[in-house]
Amino acid sequence: MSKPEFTPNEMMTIAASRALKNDDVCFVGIGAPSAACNIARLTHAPDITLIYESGTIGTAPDVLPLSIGDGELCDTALTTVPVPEMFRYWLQGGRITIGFLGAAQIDKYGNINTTVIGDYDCPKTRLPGGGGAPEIATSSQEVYITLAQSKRGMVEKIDFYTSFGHGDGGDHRERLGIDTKGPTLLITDLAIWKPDPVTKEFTVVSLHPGVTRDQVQETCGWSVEFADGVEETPPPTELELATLRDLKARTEAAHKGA
Amino acid sequence: MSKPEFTPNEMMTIAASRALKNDDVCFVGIGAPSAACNIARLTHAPDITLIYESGTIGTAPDVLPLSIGDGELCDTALTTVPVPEMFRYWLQGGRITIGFLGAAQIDKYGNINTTVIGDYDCPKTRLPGGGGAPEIATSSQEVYITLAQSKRGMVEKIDFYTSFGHGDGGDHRERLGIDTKGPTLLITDLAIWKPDPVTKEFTVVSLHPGVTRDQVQETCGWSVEFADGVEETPPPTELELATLRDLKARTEAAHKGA
Amino acid sequence: MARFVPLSQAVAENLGNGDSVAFEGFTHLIPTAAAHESIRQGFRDLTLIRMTPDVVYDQMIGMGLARKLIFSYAGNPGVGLLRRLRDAVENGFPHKLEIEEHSHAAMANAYEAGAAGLPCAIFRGYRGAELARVNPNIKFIECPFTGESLAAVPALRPDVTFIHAQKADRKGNVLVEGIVGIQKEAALAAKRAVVTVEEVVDDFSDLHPNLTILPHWTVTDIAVVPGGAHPSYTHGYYARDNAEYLKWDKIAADRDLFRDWMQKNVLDATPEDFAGRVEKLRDA
Amino acid sequence: MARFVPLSQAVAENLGNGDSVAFEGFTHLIPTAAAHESIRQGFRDLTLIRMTPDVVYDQMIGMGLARKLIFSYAGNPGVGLLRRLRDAVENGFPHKLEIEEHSHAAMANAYEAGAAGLPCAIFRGYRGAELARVNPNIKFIECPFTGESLAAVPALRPDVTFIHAQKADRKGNVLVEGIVGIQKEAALAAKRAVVTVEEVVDDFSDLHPNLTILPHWTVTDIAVVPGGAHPSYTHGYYARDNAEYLKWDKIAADRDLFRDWMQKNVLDATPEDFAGRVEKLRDA
Repeated sequence: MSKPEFTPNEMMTIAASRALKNDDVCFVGIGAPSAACNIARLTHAPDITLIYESGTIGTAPDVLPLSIGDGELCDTALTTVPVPEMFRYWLQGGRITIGFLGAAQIDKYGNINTTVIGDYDCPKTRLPGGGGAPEIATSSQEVYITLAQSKRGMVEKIDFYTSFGHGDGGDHRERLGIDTKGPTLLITDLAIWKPDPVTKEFTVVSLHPGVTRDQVQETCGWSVEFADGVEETPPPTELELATLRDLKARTEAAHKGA
Repeated sequence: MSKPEFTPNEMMTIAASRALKNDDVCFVGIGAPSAACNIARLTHAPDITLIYESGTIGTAPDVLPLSIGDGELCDTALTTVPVPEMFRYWLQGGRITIGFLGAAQIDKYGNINTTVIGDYDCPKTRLPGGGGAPEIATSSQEVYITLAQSKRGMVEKIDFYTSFGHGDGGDHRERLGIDTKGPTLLITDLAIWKPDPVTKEFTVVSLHPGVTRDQVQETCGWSVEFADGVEETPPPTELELATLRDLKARTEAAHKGA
Repeated sequence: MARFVPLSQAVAENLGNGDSVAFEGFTHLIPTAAAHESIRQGFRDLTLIRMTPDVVYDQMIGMGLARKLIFSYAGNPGVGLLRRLRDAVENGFPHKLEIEEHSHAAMANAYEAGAAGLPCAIFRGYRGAELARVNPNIKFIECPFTGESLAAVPALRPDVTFIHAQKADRKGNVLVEGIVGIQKEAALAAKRAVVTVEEVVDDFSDLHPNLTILPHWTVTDIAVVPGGAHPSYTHGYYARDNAEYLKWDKIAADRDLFRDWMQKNVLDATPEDFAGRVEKLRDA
Repeated sequence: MARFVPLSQAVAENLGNGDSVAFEGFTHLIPTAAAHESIRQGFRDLTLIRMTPDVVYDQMIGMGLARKLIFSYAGNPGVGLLRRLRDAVENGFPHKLEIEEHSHAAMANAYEAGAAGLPCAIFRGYRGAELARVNPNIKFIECPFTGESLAAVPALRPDVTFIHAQKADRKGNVLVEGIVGIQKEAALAAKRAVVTVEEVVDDFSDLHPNLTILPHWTVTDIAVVPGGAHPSYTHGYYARDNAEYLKWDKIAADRDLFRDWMQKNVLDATPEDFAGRVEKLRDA
């Protein structure tokens, strides 16, 4: 078999999908997380439970939703609950194994900003805000983050702490009384990162095929740490790639409308 | 038309039913309140909304339920909600116009005991307890009470304040920050009572047909006040009586089972 | 992830002496078969939690399983008192029973808080009510915005919750409908949730999207026990046996009569006996 | 008790300048027709409340109706930013906009508390989150049993809530199904609740007992507006017009383009126009 060609973005989505297990209960953010979660469901994790904050539990959409509340999510869900129940019984209740978030800005400790660029009261750019993320970040048993690398997105200091990751690192979460693990995985278009067990700084543990350490550093606003034995991410399989591309094509056709 | 014969208990239920209006939203206690509410629905108040604490909203049972959660209540309800929602959105939310309670013991200020006879820690008789009543008594816009008169039931001092009425009388409710009216009507098998506007002591405003003041006093444990112009309760109409007896007969047959 | 097991195994592997346990069901869907199985297995020192203790807790208390009772209405609904419970509270028979008493609103909020992962619930309750004097687990806090005094109770987090439901699908998802009561909250609030069901179906694919469903990953074990709620009822399957509730009042009034009844109908019986008990109550 | 009235009357008689108002709908069932009618009637100084302000609040803010916004996610879901809202926050155009920003969990709990008649909600939230620094309506209280610090927010009690629903029966009871979002809570929390519906039916007698229904005595007014949620959708009636959401990103990016679009599609339009907009989105 010839090796399939793939884009960095495809590699990112597929690497993220592989991190999800068949018995995970996943609170799915929109965008890259949604694609990754559904690829997992369509490949190695058919029984994964996907939950969107609109209240849809155990959903299995045929196309990716544009919003977190598209009709497809309800049509294919095991059940759909009111939004207060979603945040109380399911998220705050501790039943989510993986909260899967995107980010506009992130720092090396997995703290996320999706609120403002610049000052809160007089912002340069007003972003959408936190939505479900502040509590997804602290009530999910673990948090996975995915974003495409850039110096604007991966910064030494974020402008606003929308969602708490590991704070200043170390035992900062424990000191705030937060009893969940927080960000345990960061998947970018170039690499897979995991927090250092002690400092909690995100550290590159695997480079995607063909990616160099310099490329990772050049697209990251902080000085990157690499693990001792950095691995190479296995390239997408033909099945993974075909599944992703089919999903994207179906999705694009559906969102363009009649 | 000849005057129909009726029992004091029938007069009590029918007098209570007359106090309910077509647009009332009534939280129905089991027993005498349930009969009165359903007679109202079957006679002059066909659109009254009856709510039982099992979560059934807008129910219209053909036979009286034995419990507050008989299947008939759900089968005939507009909708059935979970019990936490019942107590939060519907009762605590202030949407109940009339909370309709029975009582084991009551004092002249409409305070109710359904918890213990004797000392709480070492009771002579352990009664069922409050159930929904403590919050029905304070969250309903008004409270109606119905019970058959007896010196054991209508006492100078109740053994336990299960549900707060007018406390020691006067503005005691306001002083506790309770913003609802509390007990505004007491219907017994002998008379109709209303609280004095100032002292809040229940005062006889109407005697059922043929009942004397002495009879009321002999079956009541406190010194009874009578209003200036005590009226006579109109006797049950043939329709009211037939409706009540039909309902009771259907109910008895249903509860005896196959 | 839910396993399908016989009721005897579900009870043996989920309940233990000294556990706090809720057998919930608000008149509808009372898990009688699970309670009877617990009596047969002879547990001790249980903390029994339930809004409406009802006949099954009268039986468990009368048989000496309970150390403590957390409740809000200890009556035989529409019939009268629970006479075994009274005998325990008034006379310490068969032994002393500790009680923690609440209102329905408090218990409902406490289960809800348990399901929601909170340590406590706040509500507008117990105003002028004397339970606040005798129950140290009723406190008051101040609203930080208005200064209003609000009642607070600790969340309920049973070690085990038993409920009865209409059906499970083959994956172990559980459907509850009709008077849904407090069962979803009681199951989600518990460390372990055991469900008896009337039947197992292939899937739920034709159901309304907003029905009350417990996903299979919230359920520990499922046992199929047709009729398992009797003398309570299962909406869509069989009616409430009101005559049995009326009869219970006489049985429970006498210690010997009670003991004989329990021997015959519980200790010498099996979960399979429930199907026969509801035969005449199924929809004609 | 619900009245059936034209939408223009329902808006005119329930909304007023300076009111706090929620047009709720969590992606599904957004009451677009009611929002457009409010724009046509030219209200001012509104406090707009909504978890996901979305396109309709972008329009209302852009047209200058809003003095303040209470919200938790100000994006065009799946598309990007809300450009009229940005223009107001970043540049004060068309005028300054006060904002009170929360998380979804906080807003959901605050509506729930409003429906439940409580002055505030408590939840396990905002831990380490900087919104607690910039929003004075986020406070922390101590659990009186465990000492844990819990977030508290004031209950939301809008003067008026507008929602869109599938149908009403002739008495004015309202049915909501599918993604039910926060609508029931938003309606029950409000002083006045106005519902637009796709249709009126004789009765609900064949429905499942546990569906989400607002009894007629909780609803102030009902207006029948087929298609009234477009470009959002109504489960069972027509699909979400995702293409319109994608298009909005371009329209809202330019002040003049926005103004022209609003003139043509809102100011010069009527509630009756919505039916035609969803024609192609109805289930084939």
